[in-house]
Amino acid sequence: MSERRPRVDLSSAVGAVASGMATILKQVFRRDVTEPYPHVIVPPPPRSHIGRHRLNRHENGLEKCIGCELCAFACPADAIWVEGAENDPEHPVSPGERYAKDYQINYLRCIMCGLCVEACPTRALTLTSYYELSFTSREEAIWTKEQLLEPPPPLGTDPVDREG
Amino acid sequence: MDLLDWALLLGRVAVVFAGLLVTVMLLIWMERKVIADMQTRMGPMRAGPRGVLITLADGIKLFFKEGIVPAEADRPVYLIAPVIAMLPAFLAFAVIPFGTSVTLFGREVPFQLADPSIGILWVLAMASLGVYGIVLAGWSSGSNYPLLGAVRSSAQIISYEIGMSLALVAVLMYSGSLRLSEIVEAQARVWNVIPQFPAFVVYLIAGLAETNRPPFDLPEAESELVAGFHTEYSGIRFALFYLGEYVNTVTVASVAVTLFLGGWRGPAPDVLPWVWPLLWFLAKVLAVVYGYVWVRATLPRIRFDRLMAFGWKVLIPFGLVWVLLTGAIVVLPDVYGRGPVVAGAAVVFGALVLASVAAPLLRPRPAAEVGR
Amino acid sequence: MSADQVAFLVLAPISVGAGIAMLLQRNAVHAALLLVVNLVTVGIFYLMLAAPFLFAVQIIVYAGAIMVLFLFVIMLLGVDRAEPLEEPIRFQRTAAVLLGVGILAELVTAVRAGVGFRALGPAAFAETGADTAALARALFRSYVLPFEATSVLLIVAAVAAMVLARRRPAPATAEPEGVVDAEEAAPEEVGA
Amino acid sequence: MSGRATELRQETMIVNMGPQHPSTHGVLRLLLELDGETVVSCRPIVGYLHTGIEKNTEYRTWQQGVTFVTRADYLSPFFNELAYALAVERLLGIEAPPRAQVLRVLFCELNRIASHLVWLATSGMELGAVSVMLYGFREREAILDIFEMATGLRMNHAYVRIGGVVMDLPPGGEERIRDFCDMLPGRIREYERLLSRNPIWLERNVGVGVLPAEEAIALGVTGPTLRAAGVAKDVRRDEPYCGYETYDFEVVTREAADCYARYEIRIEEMRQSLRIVEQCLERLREPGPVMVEDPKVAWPARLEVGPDGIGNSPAYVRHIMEESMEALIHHFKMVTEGVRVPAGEVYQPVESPRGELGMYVVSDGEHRPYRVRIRDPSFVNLQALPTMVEGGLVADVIAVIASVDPVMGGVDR
Repeated sequence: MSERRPRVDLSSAVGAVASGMATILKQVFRRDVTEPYPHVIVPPPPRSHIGRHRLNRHENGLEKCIGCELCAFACPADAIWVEGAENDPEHPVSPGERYAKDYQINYLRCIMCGLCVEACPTRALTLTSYYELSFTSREEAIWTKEQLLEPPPPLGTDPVDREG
Repeated sequence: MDLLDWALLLGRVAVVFAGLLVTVMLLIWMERKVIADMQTRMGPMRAGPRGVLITLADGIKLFFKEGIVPAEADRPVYLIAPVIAMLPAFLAFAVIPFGTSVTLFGREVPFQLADPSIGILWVLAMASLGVYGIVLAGWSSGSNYPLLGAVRSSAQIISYEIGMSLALVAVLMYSGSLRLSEIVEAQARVWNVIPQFPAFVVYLIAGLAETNRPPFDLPEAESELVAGFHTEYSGIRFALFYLGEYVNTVTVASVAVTLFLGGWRGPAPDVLPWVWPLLWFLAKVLAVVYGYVWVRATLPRIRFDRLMAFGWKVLIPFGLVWVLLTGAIVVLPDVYGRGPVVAGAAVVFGALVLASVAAPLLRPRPAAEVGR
Repeated sequence: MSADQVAFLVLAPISVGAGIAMLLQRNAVHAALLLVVNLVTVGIFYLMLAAPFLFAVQIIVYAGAIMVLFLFVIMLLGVDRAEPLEEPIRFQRTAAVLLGVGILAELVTAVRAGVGFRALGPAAFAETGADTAALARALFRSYVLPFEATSVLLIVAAVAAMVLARRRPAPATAEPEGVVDAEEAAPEEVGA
Repeated sequence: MSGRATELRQETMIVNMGPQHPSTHGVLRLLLELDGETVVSCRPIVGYLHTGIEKNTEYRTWQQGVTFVTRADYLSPFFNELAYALAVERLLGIEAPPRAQVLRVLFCELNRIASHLVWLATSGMELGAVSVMLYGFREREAILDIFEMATGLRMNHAYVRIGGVVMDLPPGGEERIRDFCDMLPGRIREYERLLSRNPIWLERNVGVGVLPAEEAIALGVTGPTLRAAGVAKDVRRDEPYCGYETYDFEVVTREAADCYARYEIRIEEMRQSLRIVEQCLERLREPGPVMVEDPKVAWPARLEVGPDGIGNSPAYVRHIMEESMEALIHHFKMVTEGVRVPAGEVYQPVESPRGELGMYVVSDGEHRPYRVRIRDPSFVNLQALPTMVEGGLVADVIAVIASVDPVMGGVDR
């Protein structure tokens, strides 16, 4: 191992430390980058899909999901469970023949990659940036169809996550 | 000494103890705020207004945490080590004059717990005992990282104590007293920092090392030794180390203020004459600590072998030379009179300047330097 | 009973106890710690005898520096293990007993006779608080030659210790790991 | 007597640095044999972050593979995606449209800056310069914001797909990147003022962890660690991809082969990356598709942001559901089966921030990869760790790990 020792002479060392300290002091006058999270919530950019999914409805209240299971196929993490069924013509859940009888997303598996929404042929499934997801048990991490049909509340209002 | 004297003494001890605790609390908050400021962050914000109670919250949390004793630990030593680390830190503060005096119940109560003739030696003695806490904590944990931390720490503290003592010796020679109150008196006209600037610098650097503060925080060195000597500590015992460390910081800064920055002296209006010195003292201590935090924010951690080399090969020789010079400055005018000494000093100084200018010119240019 | 007496009555048993316990202690680190306790209590006795400078020196030098180095060595070399029981020097125990008795006798005689000791008492210093100055005057004026001789002796000893303990610089063909091999280190330089 | 003394001399201490340790970049475990503070031997032990990424890709379609490989070296996700996508494209015999190529280069170079900023931050932290850590992460945050704006995610974007990229830049994206390009050079100068001449930084880095060129080549080391030894090896220059041969940049080298040289190289590489980013922005003035047209290869998705979040655009939904039965069939086929890749094998390297990141992809002509092997530079560079640290001090181990900048996600895959 070749010995290469830095040559540090006093004046340049003192100069370097002084300029370093001046640089540090300059930062004092710079704007703080901290986001005081639960008090001030910086909205994520529009494309952001760092949060939970959402199942959508048509304007007439029918569900957009047709139970095709493409999202489950696309999911690389096997996080989605869809069980399709025939619509009852009298009380259709969705327009068309089929609907999702059961729809679950396991947020312990989900990796937020977004392939599911890219696969969805009806824009029934969309990804939101509602990132305040917290669970205390495995059961809670599996979201059911009813939960996913609820639009997410504004950020910072979930009582569980109040204090971040 | 009658009963009232005893009561006043006890009262002073209690007040100083509590005051020290509160100061430490504020100091930790201040350090976190200042360094956050320098890193464009906010720092603690939740506990109390702008997070001022964060230390209290941390303290309460640590108090209720489980204290774990490792199976490999040397139990009695392990348990007593934090106390040993903390006690000398508090004791050292006893001789610091942090104000003038106030008259209570017809007696004059000085703002200083004790003013022994050995003064500053007491501080050194306590500082040298403080290392036991660290060494024993590291050894008794029965684990490798703490042991390395303890070894580093004992070597570091012993080495830098010498540099620190040399800086102090220079001041003592200059002031002609060990008694801290007299040293403060002697700075009525000029603060020692001006005639004794080199000693001040040596003291500040050695002080950083003595208190294990960055860039000399090698006994802890979280990126190398995890947390060094207190890796295995938790709960209230960890809090004691933390407390001791910060009390040490206060003490080191207080000594710097007392010896170099004129102590509690400062311009004061006539209202409440005993309050102003206190405030001045506090302000100066905080200024020194601000400097320490600033250094912490700037400098990387030095490597251990370089730290020792710096202590032994730079700080101590420099301190020795400075002690010699101070001795000459103090004694020579008495012996030979003022004039010849000043003239001689001027000649030596001129020769030194000439030599330092000439030396680089005479030396052959070194080949490709590293780290341009 | 004055405060000093109370303090003495409390501290003296601790001091003696720590000393005895140190001798009986098998764990080297515990023994060193007990010695520290002993040194500190002795230091406090100095303080009570109005010799604060001696106190400071006792704490700084003995408790602060020397004992830390002791601990340092114990920790670094891991000497806190059982030592071999055979005695390297023959008749060690007999010699130790004889020497011990001799020193005890000497001490007793000396104290009884009070040879060369002049009892100044605390009062002589307490008035002026000038014990430091008196000590300095004694060391640097009256006895400056012995003082300097001692310091030269200490420096020689320190340098000699360093030379003896120094590792021989690794030979040019050092193995890649950079470890000094056991065989390469000559036995005599390992320090006795 | 001498017997006991030599016994003392030989006594070494075994220290496990990691897997739980503040400065091992995650879960690297180093078995250090110490003589005092001198490292006698060092054995890196890996595998604590094994995630089965390579194996998993064998059970997913080719397109799904992107979401796995992006997680290998999580500090340079775009590079993983790019290497994988390029490899599959080579097997398919296609090439992404020009605009997609430019976007790939743009994001890779931004990613390189982000990764080097993390390196700067962590090595600053590990050597005790805490402020540098926060400054590094602060500037990286700006890059992550750009990523989030463009891809919707801050890490593991799954943005580079086989045949192109999934989305074009959003409106206003270019200005945002341009702002960043204006901001960063000043910040880099600040880092240099803090570190480059700082005596302690020099002491910690100069002459530490020397790895001469022959040893580096013998151990397969690539990236800044190799270039620090004076070897101007850079995949972007040697085997250009995505049109790197048309960009103007320099391959930075240093001769000293120590930690300080690596520091200088990474700082300079950030500047070079900025140069490339600026050239990309120029080229982005020209509009164009970002995904190949061929419906048998292209991933069928046209994303659009609505009040309900992000999903397929209503126009696309109308197209496949109401207008074109063929499009719907392609959509279903692509999602369920994916693309069928002709049998063959290919090795595709890219220059990741840590060195040569290669994807060795084997296809047996099916809808899934037969094997995807990631040649991760962190893993290979770690081999050189013992050579660099043995004989040094414990503190040097930290400096060396920081200067090699391994990412355990990439090492263990």
